[in-house]
Amino acid sequence: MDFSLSNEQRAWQMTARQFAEEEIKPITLDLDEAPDAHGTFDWEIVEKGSKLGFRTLAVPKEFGGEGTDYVTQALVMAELARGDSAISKTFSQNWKWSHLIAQACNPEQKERFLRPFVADHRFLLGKGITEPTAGSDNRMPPKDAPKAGLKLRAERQGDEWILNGEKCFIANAPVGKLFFIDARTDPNAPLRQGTTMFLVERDTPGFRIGKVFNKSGWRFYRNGEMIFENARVPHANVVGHVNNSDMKTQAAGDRTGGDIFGDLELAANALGVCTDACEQAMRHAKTATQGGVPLFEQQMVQLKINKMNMLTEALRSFVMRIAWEHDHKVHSANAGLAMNFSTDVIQEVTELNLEIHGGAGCKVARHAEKLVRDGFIWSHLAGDTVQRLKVAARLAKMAAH
Amino acid sequence: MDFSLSNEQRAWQMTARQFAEEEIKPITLDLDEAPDAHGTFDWEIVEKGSKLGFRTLAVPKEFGGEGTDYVTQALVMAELARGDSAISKTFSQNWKWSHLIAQACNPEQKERFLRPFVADHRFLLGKGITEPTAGSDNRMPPKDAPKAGLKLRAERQGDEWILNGEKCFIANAPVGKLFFIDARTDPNAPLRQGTTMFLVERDTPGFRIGKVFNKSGWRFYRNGEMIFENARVPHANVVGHVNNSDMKTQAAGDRTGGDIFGDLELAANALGVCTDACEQAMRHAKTATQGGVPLFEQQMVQLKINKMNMLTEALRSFVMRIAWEHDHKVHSANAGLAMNFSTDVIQEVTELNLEIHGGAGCKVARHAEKLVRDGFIWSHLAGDTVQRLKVAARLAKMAAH
Amino acid sequence: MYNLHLSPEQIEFRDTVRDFVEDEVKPVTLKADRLDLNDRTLPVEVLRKASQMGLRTLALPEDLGGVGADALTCCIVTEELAVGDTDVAAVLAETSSLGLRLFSAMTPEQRARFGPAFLEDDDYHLALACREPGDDSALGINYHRPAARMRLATTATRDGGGFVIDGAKDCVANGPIAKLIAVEAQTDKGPALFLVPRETPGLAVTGQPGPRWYHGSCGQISLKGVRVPAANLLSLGDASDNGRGVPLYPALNLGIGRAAYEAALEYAQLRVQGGRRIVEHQAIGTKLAEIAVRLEVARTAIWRAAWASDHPDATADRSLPDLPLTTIARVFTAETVYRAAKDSAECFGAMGVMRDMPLQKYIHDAMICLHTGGGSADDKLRIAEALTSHRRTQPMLAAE
Amino acid sequence: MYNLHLSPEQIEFRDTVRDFVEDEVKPVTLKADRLDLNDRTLPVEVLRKASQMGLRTLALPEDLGGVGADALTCCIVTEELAVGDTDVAAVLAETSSLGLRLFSAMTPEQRARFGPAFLEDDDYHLALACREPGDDSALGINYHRPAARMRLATTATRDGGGFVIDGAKDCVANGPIAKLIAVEAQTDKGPALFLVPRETPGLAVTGQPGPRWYHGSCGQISLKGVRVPAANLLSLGDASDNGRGVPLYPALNLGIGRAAYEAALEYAQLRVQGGRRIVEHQAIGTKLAEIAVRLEVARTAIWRAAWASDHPDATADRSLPDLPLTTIARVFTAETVYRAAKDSAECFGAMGVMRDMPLQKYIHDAMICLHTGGGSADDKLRIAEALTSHRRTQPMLAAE
Repeated sequence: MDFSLSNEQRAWQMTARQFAEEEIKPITLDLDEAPDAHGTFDWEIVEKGSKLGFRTLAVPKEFGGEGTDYVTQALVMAELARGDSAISKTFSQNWKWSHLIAQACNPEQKERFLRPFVADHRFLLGKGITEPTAGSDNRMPPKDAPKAGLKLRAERQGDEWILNGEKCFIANAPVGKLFFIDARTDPNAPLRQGTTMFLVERDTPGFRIGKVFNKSGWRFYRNGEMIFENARVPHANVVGHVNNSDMKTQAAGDRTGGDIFGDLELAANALGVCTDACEQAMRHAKTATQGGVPLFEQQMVQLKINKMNMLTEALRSFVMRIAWEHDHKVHSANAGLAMNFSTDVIQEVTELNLEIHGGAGCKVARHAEKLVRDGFIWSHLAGDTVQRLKVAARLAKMAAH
Repeated sequence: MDFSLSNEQRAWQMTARQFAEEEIKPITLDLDEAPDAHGTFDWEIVEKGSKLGFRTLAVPKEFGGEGTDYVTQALVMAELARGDSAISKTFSQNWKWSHLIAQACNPEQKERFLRPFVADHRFLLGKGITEPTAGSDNRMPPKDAPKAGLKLRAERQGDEWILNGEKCFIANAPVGKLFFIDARTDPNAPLRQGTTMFLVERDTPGFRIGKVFNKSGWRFYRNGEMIFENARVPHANVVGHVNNSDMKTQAAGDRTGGDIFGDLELAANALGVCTDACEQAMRHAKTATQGGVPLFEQQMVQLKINKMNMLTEALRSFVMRIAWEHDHKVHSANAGLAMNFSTDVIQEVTELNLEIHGGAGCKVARHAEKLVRDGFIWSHLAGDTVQRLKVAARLAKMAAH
Repeated sequence: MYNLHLSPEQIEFRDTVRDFVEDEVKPVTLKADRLDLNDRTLPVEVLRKASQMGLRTLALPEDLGGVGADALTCCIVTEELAVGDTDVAAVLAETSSLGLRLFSAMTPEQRARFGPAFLEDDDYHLALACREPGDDSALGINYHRPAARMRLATTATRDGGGFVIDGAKDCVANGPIAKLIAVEAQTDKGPALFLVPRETPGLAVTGQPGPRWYHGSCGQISLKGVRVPAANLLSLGDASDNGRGVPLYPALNLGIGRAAYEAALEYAQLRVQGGRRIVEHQAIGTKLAEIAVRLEVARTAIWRAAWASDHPDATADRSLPDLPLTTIARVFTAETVYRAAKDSAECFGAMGVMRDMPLQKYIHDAMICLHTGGGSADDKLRIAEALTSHRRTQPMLAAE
Repeated sequence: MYNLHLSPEQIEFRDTVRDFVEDEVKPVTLKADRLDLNDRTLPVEVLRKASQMGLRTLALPEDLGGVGADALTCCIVTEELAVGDTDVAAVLAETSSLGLRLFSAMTPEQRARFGPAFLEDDDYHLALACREPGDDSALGINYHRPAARMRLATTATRDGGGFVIDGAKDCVANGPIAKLIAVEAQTDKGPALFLVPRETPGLAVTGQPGPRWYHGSCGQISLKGVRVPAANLLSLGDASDNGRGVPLYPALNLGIGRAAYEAALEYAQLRVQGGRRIVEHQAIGTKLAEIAVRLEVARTAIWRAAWASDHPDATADRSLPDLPLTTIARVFTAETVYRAAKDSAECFGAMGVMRDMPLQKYIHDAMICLHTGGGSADDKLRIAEALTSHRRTQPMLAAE
């Protein structure tokens, strides 16, 4: 048992902390309040962070990346999220898919895509699964409706595949240069057996970005529709095998018993937001006064601060444990449980922080209110009932062994 | 970062797990349902466990104990509590005070008390703080009421101290052989400056056990009144200095920034109960049926099982972290936070387990219902508002640094 | 029109029962010994006195010799009684509501046979035996799916001018103390209800085995060749919709919460810590306020459901929503009171868990309400079906 | 006696307003653009139509030219309006309730001066300016301790036959749109209230700066040498106990919850996942049931408080408890609706957080109700004081 960090881990943590404090915090509130969905993004911060290695943190060293372990990745995500949750996610979204390239792509694909990704500070990655009529059915294909799930169609024509259909709510869609796209290649087979994953470049003919979504929270984070109208993708861009897209839970990608990275990612990001909220709440409680007395003197404020810290430290313990478990290929349902837990924690902690900042009249603390909106994003990514049922199914499977 | 256990830690864990499974589980339900407060205790299980080292786990090796670290102690407490929470506490209550002997007693006292304690399998320890009119004021002496707190009076007469007064709700009182007793030696000073701690042996003249309390949960755990009527205690039994009883948060005892051991103890014990509840719930959900279909097929059962495991694994991560922090003398408010957290977790988890076992008619699953009663004990030991305010004060102090 | 004034009779009933509870019930039921789970003997003398006050025949119409109280009054009385003792409240609520239900459905001949004894004997209680061992009435797996129709294992076989009943019943409220039991059994024409006097040969009642997990009195009934005349067949008509019935059980549940809350509020004004009464600490004050808010709101929901059960026309004219208001009141009250009992107990520190103190009893009593029957999880599924107007037909009781 | 029938007029009002919301409000307010926090322009045309229906003068007595609706009806109307738009509901509730409060207190001369314009002009709104910048009305540190008496920084100095008012007010509901503003100011005899027409020289109104954190319209008022005749002094009498007033704000809050719930219930019956409508999944059904239970219970509590505010005699005769029922309804509703909005949004997946979809708006609207003013934490302390009958005297408004 050892909770201490290595020097390298500590160094990454400190670099990220400083970046969050000095570069992210000064811009985050103004970006959050930009009136339209396009004004919330900032290429400059992406470039700055990329130069420090945050964009390529998970790319193996042999391809020019930082090749860090999961513990380091968790630390960096949490520190960046202390500055801004969505900016942290914009970086880590690339790790998610660079994990996937490293795990699932063939050597030729790695050369073709990882090299340019590493070289270009504005090269962002994305993945398209969700469609207008298929959300949770992709995550947990129903037993009694074998044809449920995504509909985007890919048909082979010689050395190419022709893609037709639509994806929605796709992270990084409006800013990414390369996407993993799940498409139905056998419309008569169930989802897991009839879907193929393709690498689709931004400038693919017949592929375009549709609407850009404007979220209530995570406003920095770009999210959009993808429209495929006879989009032509070379066969060489098929990831793994045809009719076998489910890389992340199959042989090539599965090292941790669930999603390789996504569960940890959301939990670690939430941890950063909670840490920020705890600090803010304590600072406010010690400096703001009522009748000349610091708010902290009031029992109800103390109880809220206690609860915020209690949940945050429980989450921190859990996150660091699953990061270590990922590094050591421990099979369990823990990452999913931590992700579910992070939903409850980030929402409760940010809401308590808002309560502490609340009070007089019709005014709101901008920062505290932003964190609540960011926290609500977890509801559909990490803590909805489908995400919890999925983990429960895994628990039952583990218990059977 | 390393979550693996040493071979020695693993060995203690396995010994405790086996003992809980083979020795504790078969007797726990019948003892719990014994009609009166005296029928719930069993010396035989104490002796059996003592022979395996569970009673003296925290006594330094030089005095014949097991001298284990906090990580091991946390593991053993959790495993024993998987069998029965109160039996686990009966053992660990001795560690709590053997920590105190080791930290705060002088060499002569150690010889005089630790040796016989180690030698006798029925030698149990206890400590008396609470009195009928002084509970939370002892834990958190109020600034604006300096004389609040315990009233038991000790007056010096030559080489002896004469004790008069009453303690209540004292753990192990009816079965212990040696007690640490806090008494007022300067009635005009505030609590922290006017109290002295004494070692009081069971057969001290003028000292007797009053009423034995009958709790709704933790029924194995003996709890009673202590009555002092001109009880005569030798001056050689003063622990530390006169008018300076607060060993556990002062120089001699403070190694972790709070209670040495008690916070971890309750959190680790809760972890064991939760682990038991999770196992029971999964087993029941997979074996019990409705209309021929296992309960686990129902979404609401899955969501409950998910929540139980989510909270339990969060607690496990937190407990192991603070055990490690204790071993490494890391100063923080974490142990207190983990203890508060364990209250919320044990109650929610045991209640969900009862829900899963609920259902038809007017029948109750004995085991599931017992765990809820055991879990409610945390409300006044680990999770009441005073315990939470105390930790909040510590957080504020840490934040000031 | 909309009016929340209670009638002078309702207020008088409440005051009378409240005084009775203070003077006659609590001194018996709050004795240290009886607070322990292991000794919950029914306070027979208290029940007898309550019967003399009319509480045993509270809901029975006046023309049948009862008090003829409306549903709201019955709920008020049940809450007050439960503040003193849930067992007393449960036994009286069961007999009173069955009195209304059974005697209203009886033929004049049946009323003549059973009525006088029922009215005269303060120990005469009623029971309805419809649950069979192994029954699972939870919606669960059948949510939004058609449920299989259950056939009763207890049978009533025609034999000459009567029936012979064989079978077993489980979890029969008031079973051990009832002098008249309405037993549901399968006939060749479907399920039917039979009036079976306690002393009928072949009928045996035993207390419910296992740990105590009910309020009042509860038992198992075994029927072996129990012979009843055809004249004992009762035409009860359609089973009422339980989700819209009189919320007596939620009212009882609320009484538990009030007992816990009143104890905590009193103690918080006496106990001094930190140099002031603990009610003056924000933490305790807030806790008490949260309890009070939820209990107040629960009572409002219960009273609405009670009044609605007597006034289906208010749903028809859209003054009230077309929802199972009693189920709504039950699920809300069960969760509220359990939490209120725990929070109240916490104000007492270690005393909150001692078996000779009432707080642990209140928690246990509230836990029973939260978890008996299908529990809140099941209630919520029933409400969910009602929200989309998914109607379930209840099994009907056949009548000759 | 106890009766939960609504009057035919109440039901008609509800139906009329509900139709109005469907036909006239939602098409304007649920446009994608207006769902974004950054564009919450007041739908002036909608407000005008509502005024023509009588909703601006709803509470004003009939003999003063208003509709003369009782408190319950006002709450029903506010809830219905808020289902369509909280801003519309808030503006109308403020003017309607101030109409009752101010015009009832006016002298005949004042009524003659201000009444006709108020009645005739559909854009004529009212505001009460009593909050000063930096005011902290939270109980907080003063819980169970005597509060320091605050002195208003805004002053009214006698000058010849009138007064000159100087100062500033903050968070004035309806401030930016009011044509008549009642301003509280310190005179040499204590605080007093002055009727100040919008066009009075020296009076300036600006929209509330910073992120939007209110419903309706809100602003800051600056008063520099504002001269009003002594005849504009208003004798309002004792400030009413806010904890027992008309629960319009909780009713508005409930409307938000209902809008979210109705959207979720509809969507859950359309969206198919896992081969069946999501409402048929236990997890979604249970979530919807929990929302419905809490909203139903909240409405019951609000209606009780509304009726009670019109009927203090029901407290006197002990039909209702002597507690701040409006505060109780507010704190319960605020927590309930926030949770209901979040749970409803969750049913929509990613669509629940999109700014061109209504769910995120409902969450934000509910969050404002939960956190404005002192918030629920403060409400609970006020209730806690009431539980032990600790009475706080409100600052009084001086009258000549």
